Amino acid sequence: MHEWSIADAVVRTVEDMMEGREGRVSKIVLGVPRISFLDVEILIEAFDELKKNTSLSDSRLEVNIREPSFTCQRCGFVFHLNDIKSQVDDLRSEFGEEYPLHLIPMLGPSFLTCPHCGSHDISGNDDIVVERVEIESTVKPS
Amino acid sequence: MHEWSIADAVVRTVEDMMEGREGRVSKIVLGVPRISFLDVEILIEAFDELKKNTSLSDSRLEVNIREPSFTCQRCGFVFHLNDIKSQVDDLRSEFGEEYPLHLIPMLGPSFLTCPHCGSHDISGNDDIVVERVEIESTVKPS
Amino acid sequence: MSAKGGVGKSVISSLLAIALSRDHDTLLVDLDIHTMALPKLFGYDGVLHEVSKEGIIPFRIAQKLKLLTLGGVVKGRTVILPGRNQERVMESLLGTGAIKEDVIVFDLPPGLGDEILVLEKVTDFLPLVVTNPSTLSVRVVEYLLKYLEEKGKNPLLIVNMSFMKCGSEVIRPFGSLNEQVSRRGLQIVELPMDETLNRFVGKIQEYRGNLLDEMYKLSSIINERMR
Amino acid sequence: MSAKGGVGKSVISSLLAIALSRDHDTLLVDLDIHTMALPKLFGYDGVLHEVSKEGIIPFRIAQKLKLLTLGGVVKGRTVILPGRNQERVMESLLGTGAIKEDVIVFDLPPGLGDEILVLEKVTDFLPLVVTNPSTLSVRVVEYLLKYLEEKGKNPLLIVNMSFMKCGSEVIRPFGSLNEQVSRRGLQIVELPMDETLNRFVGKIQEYRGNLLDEMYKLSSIINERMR
Ligand SMILES: Nc1ncnc2c1ncn2[C@@H]1O[C@H](COP(=O)(O)OP(=O)(O)O)[C@@H](O)[C@H]1O
Ligand SMILES: Nc1ncnc2c1ncn2[C@@H]1O[C@H](COP(=O)(O)OP(=O)(O)O)[C@@H](O)[C@H]1O
Ligand SMILES: [Mg+2]
Ligand SMILES: [Mg+2]
Ligand SMILES: [Mg+2]
Ligand SMILES: [Mg+2]
Ligand code: NI
Ligand code: NI
Ligand SMILES: [Zn+2]
Ligand SMILES: [Zn+2]
Repeated sequence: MHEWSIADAVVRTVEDMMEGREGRVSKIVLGVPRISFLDVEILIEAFDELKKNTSLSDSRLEVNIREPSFTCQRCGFVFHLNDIKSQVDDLRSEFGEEYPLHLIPMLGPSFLTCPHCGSHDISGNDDIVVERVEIESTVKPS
Repeated sequence: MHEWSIADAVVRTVEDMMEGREGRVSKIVLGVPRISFLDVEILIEAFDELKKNTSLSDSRLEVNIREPSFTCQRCGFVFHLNDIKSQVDDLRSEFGEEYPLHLIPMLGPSFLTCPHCGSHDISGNDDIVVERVEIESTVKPS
Repeated sequence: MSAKGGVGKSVISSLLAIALSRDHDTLLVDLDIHTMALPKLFGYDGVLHEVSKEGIIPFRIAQKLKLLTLGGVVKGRTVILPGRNQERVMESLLGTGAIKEDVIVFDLPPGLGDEILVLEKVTDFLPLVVTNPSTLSVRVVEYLLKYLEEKGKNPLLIVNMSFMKCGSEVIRPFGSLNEQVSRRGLQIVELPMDETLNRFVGKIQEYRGNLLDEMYKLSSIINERMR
Repeated sequence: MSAKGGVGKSVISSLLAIALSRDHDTLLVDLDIHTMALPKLFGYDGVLHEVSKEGIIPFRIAQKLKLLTLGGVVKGRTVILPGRNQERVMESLLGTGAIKEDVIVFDLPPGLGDEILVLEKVTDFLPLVVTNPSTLSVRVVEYLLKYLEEKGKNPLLIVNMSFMKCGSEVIRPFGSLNEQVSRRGLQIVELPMDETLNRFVGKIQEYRGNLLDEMYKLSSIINERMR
């Protein structure tokens, strides 16, 4: 649901970045961790609506769903989303669509534990980040 | 001065890592941030003394002095040790040899500020870490 | 804010936000992601924020008073979190929250960690430093005052739990503020200890005791300063 | 430990370490890297640890009592530190410290951050959870109790600042402990409020008041538990 607010944040962030710079943005790549279960279609639809009448009106949003591997900082065990599927499923059925890791993916360690030793001290659950901004020079070849 | 305690920690850490594993350690590479001003010679001397009568007795310590670049998380400015030389010099003359970043390099952000915006929110001052352990298989080619 | 815990940051930011909301649209933001005292004080423990297109919708406590807290994202769950994630969790809460108010009151955790760095990143602010008069708390808070001075900030110092009535006498259970601090030239506000406060945990918006009167005075000082 | 600040973690760990050091070589470790209350309590504020071949040498407070603190590394400097660095700073302090004692008492900061994760990594431990009786503090501390239960730990609950004398009456300035906690089946120790404590900030090793007597009792309980 809050995909619209994310798209809004992307527009504002990239507009800020471009302030005082030459060129037009042609593409923005947004990295999104799989565990957030964000809806890519809504993200793009929202972006295409919100970019109107901004300097990003000609740009395209690409969403890159990332599958990070997790590392337990206590025992060193490396694991993937698959290995903690039941933990994630329980959480989603408890909280519903707007579950904590959907709203704030970096909360991962509070809700997930290492499948090997049970520690909460796990890293690798990535954040939502603008990974790349492609800029087209406005200078025409003469 | 406390290089001996670091060498001791390296010996214990690598011995723990090797527990139950095959092979003999031939080389250990220790990454040390330049800003800690650790004495490489003493580190190696201490290691060569402390390795005696352990399973690491045939191994060699190599120290890799790293020159990390720092990034300000507030303004994005990227800088190097040279750009904050006067801050580091002041600190060393205030505290002497055992200055805080010598004992605990990860304290960097408490004592250093971004040369551009003055924020303490800087990252990149690396830690002391075992970067690599080279193992020689004990299985002889027949 | 305060480097020291348990000095009354959460209680005071709550009462202050209530006082400010008489005249301004006020948002109270809970940046103490481990403790989350604010939803407990206002009776929103275990309640989830609604989420809309605009993001996370703060709780509406009163006509002009809203509350945004991580408690509204995690329900009553324990938030145990490595330090490396704390900064981004706070930033995400602020970034995902639907914020439109004129005045924002931030309740910070104790310590000198990400919360201050995050605040510096997102906004200019007027620091209200809270302590009790005990020698130990004051010493700890002096670090923070020094840091704020270096940053060119001019904080208000709130000395909470300064005194209370014991029969007809006034006693000072945490001792008296030492002179070193008084000499710093800060604007200082002393607040009394009020034993009735404990009864309002869960419904602090209904509190009408004398701490609230003090908060109306404090809000005029703040209005002056913010001008 | 306690998720709540200002409940007396530092004072109690200091007095407890003093009591334990009658019979055991005891090391008190300050893991509250922002506040560093312990050197302030013992009068070592601004003093630097000596460093030898063995690493950082803890302060020798008494025959069998030593203190290791980040304060002894940074002198009186403000430690403002991003969360991402906190875990490794604590680990470095423990790793570089020359530690040989039989009993170690850890003083933790409030919150539920790295300090607990670091402790879990380096050692098995008996958790002493400190709170005051106020409804708010107890609610906050319940999170921590829940977490420790999940980890299979059986903490001791210390209810500090429970009561004090006002003339001939006994008053409870933070109210009474609610029943929900008493029902948890934990071993609970109630401690009084002592206004004389404030005079011993900087020389707490000289304190002889009734909190210390309580600490000798507490150390027998702990000795039992650690067996
Ligand atoms: N002026 C006061 N009089 C009485 N009790 C108070 C007062 N201020 C705070 N308290 C109580 O002290 C405890 C700590 O307050 P809190 O606001 O949670 O501190 P902090 O946010 O600094 O940790 C709470 O139990 C609170 O009810
Ligand atoms: N039993 C007590 N009686 C009187 N004052 C106390 C008592 N316990 C703690 N204090 C005071 O309360 C304040 C907070 O104690 P402290 O040990 O620093 O708490 P924490 O470490 O939990 O933040 C200090 O000023 C301390 O002197
Ligand atoms: Mg609080
Ligand atoms: Mg923090
Ligand atoms: Mg403390
Ligand atoms: Mg922390
Ligand atoms: Ni949503
Ligand atoms: Ni040294
Ligand atoms: Zn693990
Ligand atoms: Zn900067």
